[in-house]
Amino acid sequence: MSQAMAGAMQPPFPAERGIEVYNKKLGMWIFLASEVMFFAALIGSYVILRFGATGAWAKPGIVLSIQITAFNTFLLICSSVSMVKAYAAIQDGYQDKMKFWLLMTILGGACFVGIQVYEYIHLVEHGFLPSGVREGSHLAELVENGTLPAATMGLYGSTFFTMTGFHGFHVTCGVISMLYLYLFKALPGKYSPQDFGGIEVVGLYWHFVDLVWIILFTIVYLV
Amino acid sequence: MRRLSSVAAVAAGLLVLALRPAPAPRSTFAGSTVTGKVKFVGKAPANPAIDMSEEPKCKAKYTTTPHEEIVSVNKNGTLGNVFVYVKTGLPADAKYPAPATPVVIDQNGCTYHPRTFGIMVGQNLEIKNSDPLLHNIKAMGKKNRPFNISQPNAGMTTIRTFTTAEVILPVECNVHGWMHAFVGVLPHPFFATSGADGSFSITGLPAGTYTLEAWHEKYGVQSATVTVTGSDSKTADFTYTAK
Amino acid sequence: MTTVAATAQAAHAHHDDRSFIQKYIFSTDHKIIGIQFLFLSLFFLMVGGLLAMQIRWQLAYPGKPMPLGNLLPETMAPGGVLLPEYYLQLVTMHGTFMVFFAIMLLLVGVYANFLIPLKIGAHDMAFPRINMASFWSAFASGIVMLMSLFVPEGSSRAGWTMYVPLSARHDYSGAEFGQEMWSISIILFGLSSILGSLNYITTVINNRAAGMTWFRMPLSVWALFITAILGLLAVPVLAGAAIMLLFEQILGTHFFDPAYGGQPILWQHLFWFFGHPEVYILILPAMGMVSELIANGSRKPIFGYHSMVFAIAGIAFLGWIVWGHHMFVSGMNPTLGSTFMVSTLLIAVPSAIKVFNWMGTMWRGNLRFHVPMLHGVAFVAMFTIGGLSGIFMAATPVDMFIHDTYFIVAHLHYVLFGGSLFAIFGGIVFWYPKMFGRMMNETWGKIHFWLTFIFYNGTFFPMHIIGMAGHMRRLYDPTIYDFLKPMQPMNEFISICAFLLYGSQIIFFVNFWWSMFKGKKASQNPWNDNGLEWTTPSPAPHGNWDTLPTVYRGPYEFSAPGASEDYLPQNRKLPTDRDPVLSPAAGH
Amino acid sequence: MHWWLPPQGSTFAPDIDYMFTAILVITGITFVGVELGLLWFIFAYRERPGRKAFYTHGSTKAEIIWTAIPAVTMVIMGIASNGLWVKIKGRNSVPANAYPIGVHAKQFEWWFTYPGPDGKLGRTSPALVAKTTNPTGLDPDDPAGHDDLVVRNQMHVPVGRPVVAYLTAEDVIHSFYVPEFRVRQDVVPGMEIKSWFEATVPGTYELGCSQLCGLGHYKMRAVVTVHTQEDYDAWMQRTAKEKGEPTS
Repeated sequence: MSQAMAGAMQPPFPAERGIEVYNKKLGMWIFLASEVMFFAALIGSYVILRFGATGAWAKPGIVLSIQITAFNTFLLICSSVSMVKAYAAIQDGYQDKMKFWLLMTILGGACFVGIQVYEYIHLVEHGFLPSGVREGSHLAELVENGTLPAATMGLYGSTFFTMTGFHGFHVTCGVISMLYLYLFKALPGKYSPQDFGGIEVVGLYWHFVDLVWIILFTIVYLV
Repeated sequence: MRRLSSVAAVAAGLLVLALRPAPAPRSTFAGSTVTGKVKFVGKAPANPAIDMSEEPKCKAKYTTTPHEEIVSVNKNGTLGNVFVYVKTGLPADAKYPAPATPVVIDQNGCTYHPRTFGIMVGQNLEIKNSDPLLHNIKAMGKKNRPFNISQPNAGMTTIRTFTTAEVILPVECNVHGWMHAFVGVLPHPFFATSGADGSFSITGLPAGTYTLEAWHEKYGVQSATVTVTGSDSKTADFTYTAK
Repeated sequence: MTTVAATAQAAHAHHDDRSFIQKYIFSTDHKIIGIQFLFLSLFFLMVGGLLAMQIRWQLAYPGKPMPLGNLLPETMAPGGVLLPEYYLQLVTMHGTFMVFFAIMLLLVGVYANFLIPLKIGAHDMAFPRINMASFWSAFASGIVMLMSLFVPEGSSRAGWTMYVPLSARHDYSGAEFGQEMWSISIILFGLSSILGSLNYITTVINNRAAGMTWFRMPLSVWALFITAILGLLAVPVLAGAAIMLLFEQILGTHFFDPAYGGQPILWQHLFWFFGHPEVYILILPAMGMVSELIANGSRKPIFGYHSMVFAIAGIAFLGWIVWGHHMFVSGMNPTLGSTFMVSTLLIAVPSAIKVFNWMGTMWRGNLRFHVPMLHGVAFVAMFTIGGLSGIFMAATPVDMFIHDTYFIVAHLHYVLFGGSLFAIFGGIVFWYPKMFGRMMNETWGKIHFWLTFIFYNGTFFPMHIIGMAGHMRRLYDPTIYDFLKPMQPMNEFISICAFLLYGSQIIFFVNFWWSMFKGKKASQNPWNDNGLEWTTPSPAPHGNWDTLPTVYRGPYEFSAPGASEDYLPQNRKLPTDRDPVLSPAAGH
Repeated sequence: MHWWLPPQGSTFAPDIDYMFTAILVITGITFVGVELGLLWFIFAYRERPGRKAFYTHGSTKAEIIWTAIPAVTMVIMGIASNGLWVKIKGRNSVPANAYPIGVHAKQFEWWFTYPGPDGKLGRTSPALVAKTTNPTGLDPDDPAGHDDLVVRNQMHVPVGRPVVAYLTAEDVIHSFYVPEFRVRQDVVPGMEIKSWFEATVPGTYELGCSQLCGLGHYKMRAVVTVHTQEDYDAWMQRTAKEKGEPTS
């Protein structure tokens, strides 16, 4: 899309009156309300399926590696903190500090996605699939000897990959938007203590994604 | 996943075939004939009776209670509806054109005619409905794309073809749970089904050693090996025993 | 479209240096996006109707070759005889097109886009580019859905409610690509709907003109605002469910597969948790629009404006706790059935308030029967039938008998066609001058209205009767059942009315296109209405106003004592009016 | 042509019809009132030269009236319906002496299992389902099932005795619907749902699937025959003999 066109797409008129929250931030809050419903549908289904299932659920720590994901959770929480740092920095007018913390956030998010991809590859190798356990795999042996419950492994795979996969997708979207902000807004110095809407709005999104992960980590990995 | 693994299996199969030594050019002569009988030993089990009382238009086509012909033992002690085909031994690079005449499967009196049959890859399968009521035709191919179509009126015909060799591809009607047919889809014309006298005959075989396989829906598979010169006639019999 | 918009641009001298593509294709102007949605949704309305005609042919003359049926491919109708699998595709796609791509886009896509900024006095939506993205994802979604009819095995055939396991397993349904495309299309549609909703909500909250307080907002804006909230919160649930369905289809997950502990009823809960708010998404904007049409036609303020607002909010709130009434006989815990019955019956209360308030608005009015008013009154009359027939189904024991029969088909068409679609037709005629700068032909509009009204009732009222006789839905050939054979003359009557009903829409179609080029030039305020959209030229220019209007009163001050005319625009300053005190500008 | 509800064939048909009629009267009065009101307004307040609309923003009193009346009516209707609902579908509504019949739905057939002389249905399991030979998946290890009769598309019930249908589905969701009995219950795979009724008039009726279940949905029809107890026993004897099952 050409520069001229992008310019033409900006609302060409001064904004109007309303409540004390500017449009983009209000829009993000509203969008997050929608996201809450989306994750509520996925997590709600998980809860219904897990507790409505006849038969036990796989004990935590057998299929999934808690250590590595705990580290990943720590990483994501850190990136939330660094986002706050970036926000505070630009609020006080420190451009360089803002750029640094924003970059840290991007790195944290990217590492999270990377580790998740690594985790997925590892799981698939061990025979854990969205459709359950692959025949003849390591996990199939565990099902065979009773370490893992045969009846619910299909649901376990379905819910695990759907929930964590969509969360990973959200993190990826967040990383891409932050990268956009970093390259096209932060580096050219377009933010100032008067105008840092992008940081604040994407920050909101980032904290939301982080919050969702804490819930997911608890109910999928720990319980 | 399942689709993927079947693709992998087919690919592996093709690779194996490709690595074989190239056979001698095939003669264009009539070729050898393999005939045989499928014998049946033991007491024939009773076939389940079909309760067609809720399908009066089909029931009217029968004078006695119809049975599902799972095991059709002939009077001469042979077994019908056994699908016999050349499993291995044909040259890997040989191409056999599909005949222009279609194979017809007729739905008449709420049963499939024929019940077990072979068809070539690419050959037309003409599905005919002779009953004035709904039949659906569900072909549950694993290597072929499955289809599930329906024919609500008498006289309807539908043409379908299969793209990949598959023995056996089951066909069923879900409106009438007793209706089953079994299709052997092959890339070559060397197959036959044992008939009312239990015999079969495979013609036009080029010289070579072949593994024949016989398939029956209840009693499973048996194999036999024959070597032909390309112009002779050989016999290969199979014997199934009641279980 | 291009010529129309060209006329639109010629009509005023607003400075505009956007290129053609920016102006009319990848436009960020809410009015152009609204008109794009209009064309898209009218197209789907036409297609959906065409599918319905084929359904009606089969039901009236089961197994007989359909006229022009030979044009259809062998896999759909060999020799013109519709096949059961094609019939089920028709049923599924008719529902899907009409609910998602016709009515929902017409109400939420067209009217929310076109009206919200014009009615609240804003230059444009809060996020014009997101608005554009919303249209194009709806467009993509519609194309995917339409294309699914032409892939091998045809489109989805599990009914628009897509009950699992039928929809999840292609060995059960007989369609693979079509089912997957349905899921993909609905996910895209969900994205479009969420983007649209967040835009409408932000715009209404933040971009109102000075003096446009909450309770000076027109009821159509109220309805669209509350609808947007419903859409924002309900559609992501559908998107989540559609994602699960898609994974079930392509990845082999087991959410709904009982063999692995999955629950088929879970889909129904998710679908109807979305689906019932969706029902109100499909009617609330129509109610809002009808309020405008009736107040205008009656030349009287809306009777009980505040209770109208609270009724909309009440319906929207109750809409969240009634989804189970679609599932009384689904095998759900019967105790839940009792709860859902009570909440469902309570919806009758706000609905009744609305009907009586519309009647109150007409009471002692000065009724002007222009085409929009005719449609408005027809809405009230027909919605009453649709609402009342809903009570039968709310009562659980009665629902047990008439569930999944033609009674429910009659009910939902009385609400969606008799309700929403009449409002939509009225709305199109009413706001047509603001969209295209010309009036639609009045005489042909009236002829279209009366023919539609008569054949519509001829089509859908008898469905109550065959429903009472136990005629099930989605039957390819009802004559299989002895108890339905006597109903066949009625089925034939319904079908003939349906064909005439569809034929009558040609009048609207011709009128719509003819008026666009040859219609009477519209003045700025052809209906003598009070809303802010009538204070800008017809068609409204890019940016709507150079200087935004200031609002001094509510939108329904018709026949006010002291006013020179029988209407009093919201922005007209009378000597007694004081300027609104503005807080410091907040939004940016 | 048939202009009213189907004939009543079960004990709760009269109750449901009464409920239906009551709602029809209430909604009918509302309907006639609203539509006549509209017509009257359309005529009486049509635009005429010199006429001016009456300027009013509403009347709280009137609005309270037309809020309260529907609210009260709806609450009463809810209470009345709920009693009947609990009687038909409530958790513990199945009478203790109900005669069990297994109803197994599959694309696109109904299979009915009759308990035989012991009055007990055998255990079934989806894993044991075999087309033609064991369509309902009866467990051969359960002695209660040895005398069970499995019949396709024919439901036979005795008159004047509560019958409880144990509904199971093999593949997709179906729905058990006999219009004359006013009974409908979805049949969901993975669940066993109990639904009871008591037929009151001997005769033959039709059972249809009323939940879209695939290509042959419309053809998924069974015949319900309501017998007197003697006829029923005779039918049972006859069928058992045909099927080669032990009889009492």
